Amino acid sequence: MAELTYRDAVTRAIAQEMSRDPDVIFFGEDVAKPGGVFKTTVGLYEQFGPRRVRDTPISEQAILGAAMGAAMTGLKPIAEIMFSDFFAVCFDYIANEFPKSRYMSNGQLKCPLVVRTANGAGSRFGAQHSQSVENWAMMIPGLKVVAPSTPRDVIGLMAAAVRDPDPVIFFEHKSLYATKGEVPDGEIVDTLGSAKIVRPGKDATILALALMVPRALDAATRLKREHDIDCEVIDVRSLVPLDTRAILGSVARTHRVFTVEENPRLCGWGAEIVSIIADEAFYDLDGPPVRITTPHIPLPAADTLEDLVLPTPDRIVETVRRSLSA
Amino acid sequence: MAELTYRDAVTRAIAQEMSRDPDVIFFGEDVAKPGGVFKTTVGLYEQFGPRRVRDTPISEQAILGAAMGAAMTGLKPIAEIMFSDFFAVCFDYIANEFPKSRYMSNGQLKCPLVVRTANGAGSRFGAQHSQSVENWAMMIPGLKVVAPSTPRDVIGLMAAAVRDPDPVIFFEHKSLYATKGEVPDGEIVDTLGSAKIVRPGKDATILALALMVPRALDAATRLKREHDIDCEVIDVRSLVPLDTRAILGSVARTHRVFTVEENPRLCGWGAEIVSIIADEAFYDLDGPPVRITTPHIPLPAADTLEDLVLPTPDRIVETVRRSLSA
Amino acid sequence: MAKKKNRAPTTALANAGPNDDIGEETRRRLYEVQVIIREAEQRAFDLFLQNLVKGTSHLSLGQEAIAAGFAVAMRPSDLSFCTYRGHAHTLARGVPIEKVLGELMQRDNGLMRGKGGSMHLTSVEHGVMGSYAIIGAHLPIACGAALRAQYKGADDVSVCFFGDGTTNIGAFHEALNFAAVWKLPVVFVCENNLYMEYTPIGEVTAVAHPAADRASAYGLERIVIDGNDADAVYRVAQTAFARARAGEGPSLIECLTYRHSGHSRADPAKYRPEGELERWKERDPIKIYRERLIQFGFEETAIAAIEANVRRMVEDATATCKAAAPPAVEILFSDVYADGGWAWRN
Amino acid sequence: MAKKKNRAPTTALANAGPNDDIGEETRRRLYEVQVIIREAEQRAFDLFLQNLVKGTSHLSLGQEAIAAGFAVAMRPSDLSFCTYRGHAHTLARGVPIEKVLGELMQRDNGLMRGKGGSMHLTSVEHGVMGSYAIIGAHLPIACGAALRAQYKGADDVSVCFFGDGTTNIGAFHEALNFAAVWKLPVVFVCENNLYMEYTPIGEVTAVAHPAADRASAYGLERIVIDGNDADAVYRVAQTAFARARAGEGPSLIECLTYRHSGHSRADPAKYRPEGELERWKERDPIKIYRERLIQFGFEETAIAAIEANVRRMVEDATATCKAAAPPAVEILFSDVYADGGWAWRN
Ligand SMILES: Cc1ncc(C[n+]2csc(CCOP(=O)(O)OP(=O)(O)O)c2C)c(N)n1
Ligand SMILES: Cc1ncc(C[n+]2csc(CCOP(=O)(O)OP(=O)(O)O)c2C)c(N)n1
Ligand SMILES: [Mg+2]
Ligand SMILES: [Mg+2]
Repeated sequence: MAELTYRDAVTRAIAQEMSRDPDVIFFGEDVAKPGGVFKTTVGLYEQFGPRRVRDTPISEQAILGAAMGAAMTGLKPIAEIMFSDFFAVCFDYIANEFPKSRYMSNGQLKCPLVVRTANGAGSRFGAQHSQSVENWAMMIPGLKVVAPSTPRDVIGLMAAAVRDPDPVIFFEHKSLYATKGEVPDGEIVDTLGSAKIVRPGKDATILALALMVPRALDAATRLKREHDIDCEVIDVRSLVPLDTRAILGSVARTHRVFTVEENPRLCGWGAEIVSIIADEAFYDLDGPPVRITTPHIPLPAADTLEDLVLPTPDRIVETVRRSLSA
Repeated sequence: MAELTYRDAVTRAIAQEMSRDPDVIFFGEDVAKPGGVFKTTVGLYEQFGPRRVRDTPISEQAILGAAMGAAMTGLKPIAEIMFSDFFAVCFDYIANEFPKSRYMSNGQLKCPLVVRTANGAGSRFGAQHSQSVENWAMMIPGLKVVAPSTPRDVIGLMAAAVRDPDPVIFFEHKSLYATKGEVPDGEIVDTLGSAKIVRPGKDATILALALMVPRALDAATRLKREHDIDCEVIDVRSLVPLDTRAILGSVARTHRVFTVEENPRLCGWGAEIVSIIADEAFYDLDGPPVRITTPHIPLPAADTLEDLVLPTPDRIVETVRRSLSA
Repeated sequence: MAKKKNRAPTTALANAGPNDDIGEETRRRLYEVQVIIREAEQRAFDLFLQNLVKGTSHLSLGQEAIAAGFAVAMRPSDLSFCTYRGHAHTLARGVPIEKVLGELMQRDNGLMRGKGGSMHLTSVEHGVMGSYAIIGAHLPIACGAALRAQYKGADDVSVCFFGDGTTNIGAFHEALNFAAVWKLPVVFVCENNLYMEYTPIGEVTAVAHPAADRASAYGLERIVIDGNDADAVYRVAQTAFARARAGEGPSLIECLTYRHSGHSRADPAKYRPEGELERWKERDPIKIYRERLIQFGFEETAIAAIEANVRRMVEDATATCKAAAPPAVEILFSDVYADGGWAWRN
Repeated sequence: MAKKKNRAPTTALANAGPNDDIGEETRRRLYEVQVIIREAEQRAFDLFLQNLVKGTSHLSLGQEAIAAGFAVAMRPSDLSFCTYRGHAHTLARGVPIEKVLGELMQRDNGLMRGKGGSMHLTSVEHGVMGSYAIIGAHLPIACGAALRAQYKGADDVSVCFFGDGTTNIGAFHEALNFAAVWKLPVVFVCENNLYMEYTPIGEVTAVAHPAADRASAYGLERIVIDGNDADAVYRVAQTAFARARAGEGPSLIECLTYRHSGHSRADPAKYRPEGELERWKERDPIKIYRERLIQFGFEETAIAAIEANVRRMVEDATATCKAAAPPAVEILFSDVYADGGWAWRN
């Protein structure tokens, strides 16, 4: 057991997989010699050398396209896209190439790769460097999509992603990089597609992802303490595959559900999960399923403004309390 | 009154707006001299000349970027992206530039433009030329998003889109181009953000868009005739702004709701609307809100396979009937 | 990484008689492959007229020498990356005609059993690593396959075919720079057929030679060849492959050619100036190559035998395809993920 | 559309004495603008150390001559398109220092009242049509503004600034070709400061001059200048603007320069080889230009007065910003749409 930052967990995760499998290579902008603009990959270049850890030009399409070609022919590339907002300049690979090649070729082509990226707000970077875009990936058939909230999950899910035979989009959260958590020694390998009940409870289910998980936990503690409302908090962890069994199971016990998501409101993962619950667990529900989201606006840069838009423990507490007493 | 194809309605709509406003220009790949690969813009080059109607290189980023720069500085560009699947090669403009510039500049910059594109399946073109990607636009704050289902709406909504001071993504449906409808003479101007009840009914609400509208209407006719179920069919028409008033009003009357959407299942507009209804009209609902969608897979090319995946009148009838008798 | 070289346009070697660098057997094969493409594509067009080819399709009639010249110069381990206009390149690698026609007819015997369609022909066992329908997308992908070869110390080359219009999209630029910087064993083949879809390439391109005039932007040699002469294509391919295998990095080759048919099945190609097609038909690659064979001493009967054999193959393939069933319904949900299925939830 | 020209590298004119083509008043202004940028940016750095600048920020210390040279050559109606490293270009157009510092400090008095942040400085009234933080995005946008000028018969020029690293992204290529084909009045200015973020540009670029060595790919003249000499910048700008206004189309100009600070506030720039910064500081554009003024007969006192005045402006601006309130909460939901609001539903 050691305490590790989420940032260092990224490095350890990649190192774990590169040590295990010589076919794992890693590249992206400023990731090798500089160690990454978020310092998530410091030392990998020194450890694994210039053949396996490479700095690329500012060419996101080339990065993802090359990852795909390498994956298709036998390697297991990990590609970094520096900020998830930049998916927009290489979206063809994410939307049209990675996820469709196996299907279109009737199973002839494979695409075992990982795209890791820094997602989310909180750094006062403004509208083009702060977005949460998990739904951009979730909406595309053929991808797998994960977003860890703890250092331990970073390692376990990264290992699962690298070993997975399908394309996995791996969302790290910028505002979690500096957070710490206990991490067991030795190899850690998790499985994709399993949610985690991070706080059991009986009065309502709160579903959260990434940075929203600690906030939901915070809110749950306060809801219990201040309002005697006992919430179950589930870290969704994996949007595809989605652990609907865990989610529906929880709703069947608590009869109320709240999603807490950072991406702007329309067509987010919260909408998907709420729709599944509304359809499949309609008669389990004692009240409306409620989404707590960032409002549907671009993100402001100013700290005082940015702090107002993301869901906060306060907002979660208020929403749950009011909804349950309605 | 004249009968017009949806295809010719596109031409007439653009011509109407270009005749009205000399600041409207139109460009895209093979749109000018060739008249468009779907023949939607035949004659515009001849009518408005090479200054206003232009063929571009295969450079979707340049097309949308140029449209934005022109819009910002005083023109009202209509840009064509040949297939909506190609949004993936120019997604930065759709996701990060058009919709954020006004906000980031605190209102200094404007972006009055229209991107029109051929959306949807039915042509046996396979996974990269058949997608329905309305949700790619709906999920981005700052855009407006429309998708007409009739020739008349093509003209009215295009006029509204061109006259709108914000960026509008205009989804035409490939499989509707050859369909015909009555269109009044003279100028037609609609408003963005209004849904249309295209068939009143009392037992359930069916929400549909674009190609799914005639299919929903077909299904409603059969549901009435064969099962005595009286469905209200709403053509959503505009995803942003969304006419939640019309939608919630209908659900308040019918107490059941079904969405019929062509895009793959996860995070579609159906999920958004179902989530709104589940939250805001929970106590109006007599049973689960149900989404009828294309399954979450890439689209197959073969006619026999493609015909199995899109929602059909059969599938709508079956789903509604079974759900209402559950 | 930057480097400079003296550059001179590459010209095809003059033909040097029967014992020249190409040789009889290779010439026979170059001709045969061109005829296979020609006959199979013409059949595809006929089947389209009979409404038996569904969806779209993009023929390479008139451009056969390029696919043939490169494919014949390739080793079995080399990889092809094609476009929607990829029937030719797929056939040239030895993929059975019936598998290609079957896919165009969207039958169960097709290369991908109808799931991909004519724009996505793929046959991994023949080194055809896919056909891509989003302009430019496969150039970076070919870089990745080449990166794998370089990484593994394998000596295969990735060959990436695309059109003149493709040189104006961003992915082209990114791929060329990327390949040059990492010295990847990839060969970029631009088939300049003078048109994007219906728009003449000159109207939308800042330079006369859309690929070759960009080569120096990536520190590469300027190469323009006669794409209707299979010998010239074969020779330039050999040189580029040798360079790639020797670790000297990518090549960008512009092949001048012309498509005899429209852009796709929907296109009557009315935008062509009068006489243009006719002039190019005089330079029909198959006509040129047939004359070349005669000139090199091939017997008329031997040539006719090749042609007859191909025609028989196309007949057989057509019969097989017409008799083939539509795709099995079960495959609709197969192979989204590597486990064979499509489950996105438990 | 293709065209060929004899090309020769452009070199700055030799200085021709006090009555040369630039003249006294312009020189004074060129110096003043450079000093404004230098002092305001250095202040931004100090404020960052005091934790008063939030988020990120990207300084142009050492690159001032480029922003100054172009801005002074521009007419008020000309338009600037900048990047996240755009404080310099924004200040150079005459935007008040306090508006820029206010935005960096995310105060209500900022250019965009804190909604955009340091990477998105915009001042439409000064012709600053935005700063763009996605690499390459603004090159096509600048084309669009130029298209409007061409369409309207206006004679303004769109000037688009970007770095060496930006030349490797697809949008660069698309924009250059697009501008060349349509002969748009746009001037592309590549500030080659030798690094993308932390990676030397030579390690990721196939040619030695990332912009200039690509010019011929768009039929453009090859232009490389000393970006630390404001006179050279001013002259090349004048030539390019005249070309643009005369309907002769775009220019691509590579300005060689160096940034004295790290890439952004988080970067100590340890990746630089020993001595590199020192060597470049000897070629500090402000030092160079101060010497130039003396050489052209400016009085030391006149120069000192310019400097003192700028310092006072920066002091005043700092005081104003420190006293300014944080952004009003109401603006959070304003100006998503043109109606001033954010309503996506009724
Ligand atoms: C990104 C993208 N834009 C546009 C298209 C539509 N399109 C298909 S083929 C084509 C023309 C391509 O021209 P060229 O590269 O010269 O190839 P050719 O068809 O002549 O072989 C276009 C514009 C596309 N498939 N992908
Ligand atoms: C599409 C995209 N990719 C990557 C980045 C991250 N990024 C910001 S600045 C930068 C380096 C840019 O280098 P250059 O063009 O030389 O400009 P400079 O910063 O040196 O002025 C990078 C990679 C980005 N903002 N956008
Ligand atoms: Mg072509
Ligand atoms: Mg730089």
